[in-house]
Amino acid sequence: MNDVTTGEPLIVLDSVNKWFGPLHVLDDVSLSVGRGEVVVVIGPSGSGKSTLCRTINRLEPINSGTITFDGQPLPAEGKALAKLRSEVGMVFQSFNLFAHKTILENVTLGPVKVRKEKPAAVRERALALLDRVGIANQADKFPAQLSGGQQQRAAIARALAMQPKAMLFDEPTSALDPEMVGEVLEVMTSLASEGMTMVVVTHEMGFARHAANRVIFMADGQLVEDAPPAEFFANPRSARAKDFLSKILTH
Amino acid sequence: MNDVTTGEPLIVLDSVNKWFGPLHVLDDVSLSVGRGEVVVVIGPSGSGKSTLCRTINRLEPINSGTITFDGQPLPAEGKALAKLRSEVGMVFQSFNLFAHKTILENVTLGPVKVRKEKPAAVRERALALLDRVGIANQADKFPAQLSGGQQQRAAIARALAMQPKAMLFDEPTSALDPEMVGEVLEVMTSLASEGMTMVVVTHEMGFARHAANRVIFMADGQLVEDAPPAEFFANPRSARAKDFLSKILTH
Amino acid sequence: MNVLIDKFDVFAGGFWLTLQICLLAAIGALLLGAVVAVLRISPVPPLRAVGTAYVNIFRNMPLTVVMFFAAFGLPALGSNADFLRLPGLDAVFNRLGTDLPYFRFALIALVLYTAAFVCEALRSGVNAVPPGQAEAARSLGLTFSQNLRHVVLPQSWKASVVPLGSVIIAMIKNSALAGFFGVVGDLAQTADQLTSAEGFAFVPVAIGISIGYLIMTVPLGALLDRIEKRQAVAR
Amino acid sequence: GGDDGSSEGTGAGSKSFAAGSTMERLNKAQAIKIGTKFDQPGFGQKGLSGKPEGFDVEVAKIIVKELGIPEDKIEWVEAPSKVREDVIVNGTVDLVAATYTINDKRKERIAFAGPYYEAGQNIMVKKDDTAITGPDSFKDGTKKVCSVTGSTPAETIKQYVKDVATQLVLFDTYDKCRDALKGGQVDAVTTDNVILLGYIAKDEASFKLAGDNFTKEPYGIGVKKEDTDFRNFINDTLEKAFNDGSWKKAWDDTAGKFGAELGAAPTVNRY
Amino acid sequence: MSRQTSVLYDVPGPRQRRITLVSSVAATLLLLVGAYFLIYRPLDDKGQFSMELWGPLIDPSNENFSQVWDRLGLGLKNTLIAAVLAIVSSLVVGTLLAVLRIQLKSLTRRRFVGFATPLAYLLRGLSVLLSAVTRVCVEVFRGLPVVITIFFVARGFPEFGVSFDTLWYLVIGLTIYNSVVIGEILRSGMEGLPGGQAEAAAAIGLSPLQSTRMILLPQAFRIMLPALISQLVVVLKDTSLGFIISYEETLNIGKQVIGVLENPIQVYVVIAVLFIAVNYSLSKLAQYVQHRLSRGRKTAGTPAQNPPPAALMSQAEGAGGPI
Ligand SMILES: Nc1ncnc2c1ncn2[C@@H]1O[C@H](COP(=O)(O)OP(=O)(O)OP(=O)(O)O)[C@@H](O)[C@H]1O
Ligand SMILES: Nc1ncnc2c1ncn2[C@@H]1O[C@H](COP(=O)(O)OP(=O)(O)OP(=O)(O)O)[C@@H](O)[C@H]1O
Ligand SMILES: N[C@@H](CCC(=O)O)C(=O)O
Ligand SMILES: [Mg+2]
Ligand SMILES: [Mg+2]
Repeated sequence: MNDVTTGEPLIVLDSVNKWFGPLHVLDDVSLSVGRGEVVVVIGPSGSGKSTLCRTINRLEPINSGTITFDGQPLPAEGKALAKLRSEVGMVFQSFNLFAHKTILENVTLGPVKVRKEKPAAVRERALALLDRVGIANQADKFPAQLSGGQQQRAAIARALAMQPKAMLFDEPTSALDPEMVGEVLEVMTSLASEGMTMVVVTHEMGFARHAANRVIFMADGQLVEDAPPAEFFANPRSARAKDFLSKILTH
Repeated sequence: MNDVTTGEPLIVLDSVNKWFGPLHVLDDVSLSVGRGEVVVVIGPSGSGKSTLCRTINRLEPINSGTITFDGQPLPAEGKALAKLRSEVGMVFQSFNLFAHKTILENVTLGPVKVRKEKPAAVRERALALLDRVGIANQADKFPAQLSGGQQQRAAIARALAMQPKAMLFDEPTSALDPEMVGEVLEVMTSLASEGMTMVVVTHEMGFARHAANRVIFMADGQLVEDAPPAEFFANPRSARAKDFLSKILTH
Repeated sequence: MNVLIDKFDVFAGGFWLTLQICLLAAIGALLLGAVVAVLRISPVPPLRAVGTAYVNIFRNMPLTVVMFFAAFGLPALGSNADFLRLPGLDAVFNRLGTDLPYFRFALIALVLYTAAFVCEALRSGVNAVPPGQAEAARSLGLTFSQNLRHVVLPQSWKASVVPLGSVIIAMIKNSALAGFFGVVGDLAQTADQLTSAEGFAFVPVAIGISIGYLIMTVPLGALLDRIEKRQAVAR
Repeated sequence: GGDDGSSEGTGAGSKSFAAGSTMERLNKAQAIKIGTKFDQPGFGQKGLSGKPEGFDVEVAKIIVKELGIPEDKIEWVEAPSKVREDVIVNGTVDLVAATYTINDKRKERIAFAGPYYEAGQNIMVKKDDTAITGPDSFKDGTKKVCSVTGSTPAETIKQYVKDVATQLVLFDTYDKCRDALKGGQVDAVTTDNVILLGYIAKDEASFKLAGDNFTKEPYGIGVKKEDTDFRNFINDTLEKAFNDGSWKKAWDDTAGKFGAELGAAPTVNRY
Repeated sequence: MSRQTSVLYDVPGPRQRRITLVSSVAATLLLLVGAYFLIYRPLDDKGQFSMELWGPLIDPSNENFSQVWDRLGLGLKNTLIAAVLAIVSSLVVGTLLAVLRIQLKSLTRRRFVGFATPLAYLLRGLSVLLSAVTRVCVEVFRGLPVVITIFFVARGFPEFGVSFDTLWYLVIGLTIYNSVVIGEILRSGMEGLPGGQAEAAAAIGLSPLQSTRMILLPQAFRIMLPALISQLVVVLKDTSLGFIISYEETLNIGKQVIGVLENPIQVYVVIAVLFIAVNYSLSKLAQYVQHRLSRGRKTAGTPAQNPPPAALMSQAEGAGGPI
């Protein structure tokens, strides 16, 4: 568990509401994530975890409430929004590597095209990042040629290449064969210990226990519990959290 | 763990070989499964687990070797093959419920059309089975309206409706959300304890530990280990099994 | 713009004739296409070969060539396509006020050509049924024909509707060629007649004819879009 | 054909024409586009050589030679009956020589030089047909007749048939009509006698004419309506050809072989 | 094929193989007898197999052979020229159209915050209008028969004082129709890509246009390559409509040859064979490309294996499409 730097929080959600048609997916959610904090979001399927995660870089617009990132309200569109997104790294369940580009191109695309950095310098950094996530030797392959675990690590490197202020993870390991879950969690744990601000939706309770500062439990669009992991796992307050934990931890 | 009835084994594979083109997917596999025995098959992706499972009701024909079921070699075709299959229940990773039929119709189709049983009697039994797997109240819905866990339980009921002598499960829980894994494993565990002969491909080590009589570890089409679960998990003999277990059990 | 009003009956007549051609050709193509599809998935290799050859021949040949064969090849062989003068059909041909064979020739060409695409649409429906469905049926012990009847066909039919619809839309558009092969009075020939022979202004005629075709194709296309969207959601 | 094509008298500036005239423009450009039929034996048919052959083609060549343009610089454009006015008006071609009957309706859009030949509408039937003897045979409403969209015979025959919808079949070219007659889809083809004679000559075993000509179809050269200079030039050229024998030679080499009469040279109609 | 069969049928056992063999022999006999009585005999009775009719087409020593094939060669050349021009221009216009429609879709959702209010309204109105106009154009040109489009182009352009060679009328007519179809193929290709691709692009800060250009379009091209090749088949077939405006493509020249040699059946057979040979090879190429894509070397496995339904449909429409 890493130390949380104090000061004003990096991400603040205030009374956020979101509907998909008649479905109330985020129901008055308020949450603040400090700099360097690692927050794990858990909850049953359909409870709104992904949606919560995606509102933070405005991949999903919200219906009411406010979200501020680094002191600024989220811009609605255009250049400002693109800039915000470039400061928030996102890792998806299904990796979403650009299928027609090599791993290295995937990692360098953002810095070169969005930040207009020099290709040569970016290349250096990208290779260093790929090395860090353990797939430097795969740099010139295409995503389809890699295993799931390797792809997900490449996706993390792609996000890191933008030198983001925070990282969002939406079930990063649940599309992986079980043998590959470990390697991805390892990279995430090391990121956490280096002080990256992270919001992680996951079912990996081991990761939540060891790497998170806080665990958030969601159900039916509501933020039901928010507690340090030790407390949460030892003694969930709500019946729903108890029920969910019993289902997920028994087998 | 249930008692294994003695006597001649129900399923016997003898030096089975299978190629997909140049790929040797089953490499001289011999295996016998006694009546009432529960055998769990594990192994890395692509090792041939599904193929093994599917050869037993001849969804995949084999290139050499013999397979006998209940003392008879597997018939090659026609009515005899259909009859054999009706005696071996199969549960797929992706449920494969008939999308255009209700849950109840899914369960009654086999007995009525294959066994020519009376619809009314079959309906009774089907409802009882659905009750047993805990989804009696979903009988008139279509598969798409059910959660994954419910669909898989319906698929188990469909297979049981044929009153099979053995059941094959090919990763029955790996397409499920984590909260739903438990409910399916529960049904399988109760089946096992009632003395059903089962071959189960799964990554759920908990199930293997508690419900299996034997664990079989496959790699590259070969049957590498075959041991009681306690022994296998405590002390895997081969390096590959050790490696696989270390990856899958750490996180 | 006066043409549109003065010659409204001509446009309407053209529309009506085109519609009749399309209806008859659609029925014929669906029937023949189904037969070819059965051949194509039959387990007997020579029948499958015939089905495959049929599809490859007619799919890769311009409809124009098929039309030439029908309208100028058949007569060269001494046929007036009189075999199409079936009791019910004959009434339709005569009601159109013409017993010239070109209507029948155009029909034959459209049916032969479209059937190849109908076959492929039906087959794509069968292919769209997830293999797991047929496997599940077989592992319950259903025989081939039970599998087909209770599991595969009911689902493939749904998957075929949209591609079949596209084929029919294409056929409606293809029917325009009939007007250049002796069928007098359909929309396409009306366009030619009014502009070339009777010298009416081009733009209003073009608008009138376009509306005639769009009335048939656009709503059908919109309907298909809706069905497709609904199916995509249901999945 | 005209084997004396590119001999003396051709080449840019080999002849002098009034400045600004069509003749001068064409001569300068050393290129000309001519609309003709590609499917009418004896008048304009594109054969295996890829070059059209026939009386219209030869007459056009005489005019082109007079313009000082070599024969191989001619671009032949297919001009089916219905598009002839259009291609002239639009400037797709410089002139049309395509069994083109001079009449007043057409003169509203274009102008005609000539005539250079006078044909007459007739009817072609199967060799063994005795029922059709002339246009009046269509009056009882049973016989079907084929012609071409945008031609004068198609209009004329409408006065003789009982029901246009069931009796008259229109194609874009006459060869389709001929095929339809041969196949028995229609009972007759009607158009100018000389066109029909061309088909009959190629297949005497199958076809014959039924009766006599029942109209007069004077053939002209179509040019732009306002281009009086060019029209006069063509009229001069035609008259010269009538006199120097090249007109007769053109006929004898082509349609003359099919048994039609050339007759005396017509008088060109200057208006 | 083998995969498809395996879905419906079990791998046959010995008895099934015997049954198949017997019925194959029976079917073959039946087919041969049928072909003899229904096809060969009637044709032979009409003398359709005589060398007089076939010679100019298949006998190199025939006096007309070389001339006939010179002509047909020219026709083929013209067919190919028209097809290539039409496909290239359709690709260009179609790509622009697809990008335009995708961009307009995201533009119409923008509220133009940060612009002066009247300007913001103007921009929104403009993008809505533009997207409606493109939509209508697409529906109209997709809903009209190509024959009619070609006919209208050849008649309409000169009416307004614009006149070209017939080749260009044909090319323009074909382009109008096919660019719309190709545009829709590419658009549905882009929309059918896993949503994650566009989201990942947005998440690293690419603008919608950058995302379309660098991420979506290249992948849509690759995934839709088979559909695009099928569209090439459609275009090739459609060039035969050139005959209605007197363009000298293969079929039209065939007609001229028939005018001299009077052997329609034979000439049409030869032309049909030519078209089938070329188009069949193209279809095979499309299948091969499809196969390679679905084995997923350089492309996202998922979309290539399961082309989006919309893509399949436009493929069906394309191939079944106007002639
Ligand atoms: N684009 C959308 N349109 C309509 N409904 C949606 C959309 N995305 C999500 N939903 C619905 O919103 C609810 C919350 O979805 P969300 O994906 O956030 O859940 P989740 O907690 O991430 O679930 P899971 O664990 O299955 O990923 C679900 O009921 C889902 O069906
Ligand atoms: N129909 C097929 N045609 C060709 N190759 C196949 C086919 N089915 C399976 N294979 C190949 O055979 C090998 C074994 O496949 P199988 O599905 O039995 O593995 P598995 O152990 O079940 O893997 P997983 O855990 O991923 O399900 C794999 O390499 C696979 O790619
Ligand atoms: N001479 C008639 C008929 C010949 C033709 O159609 O070319 C005409 O000019 O209309
Ligand atoms: Mg989610
Ligand atoms: Mg498997």
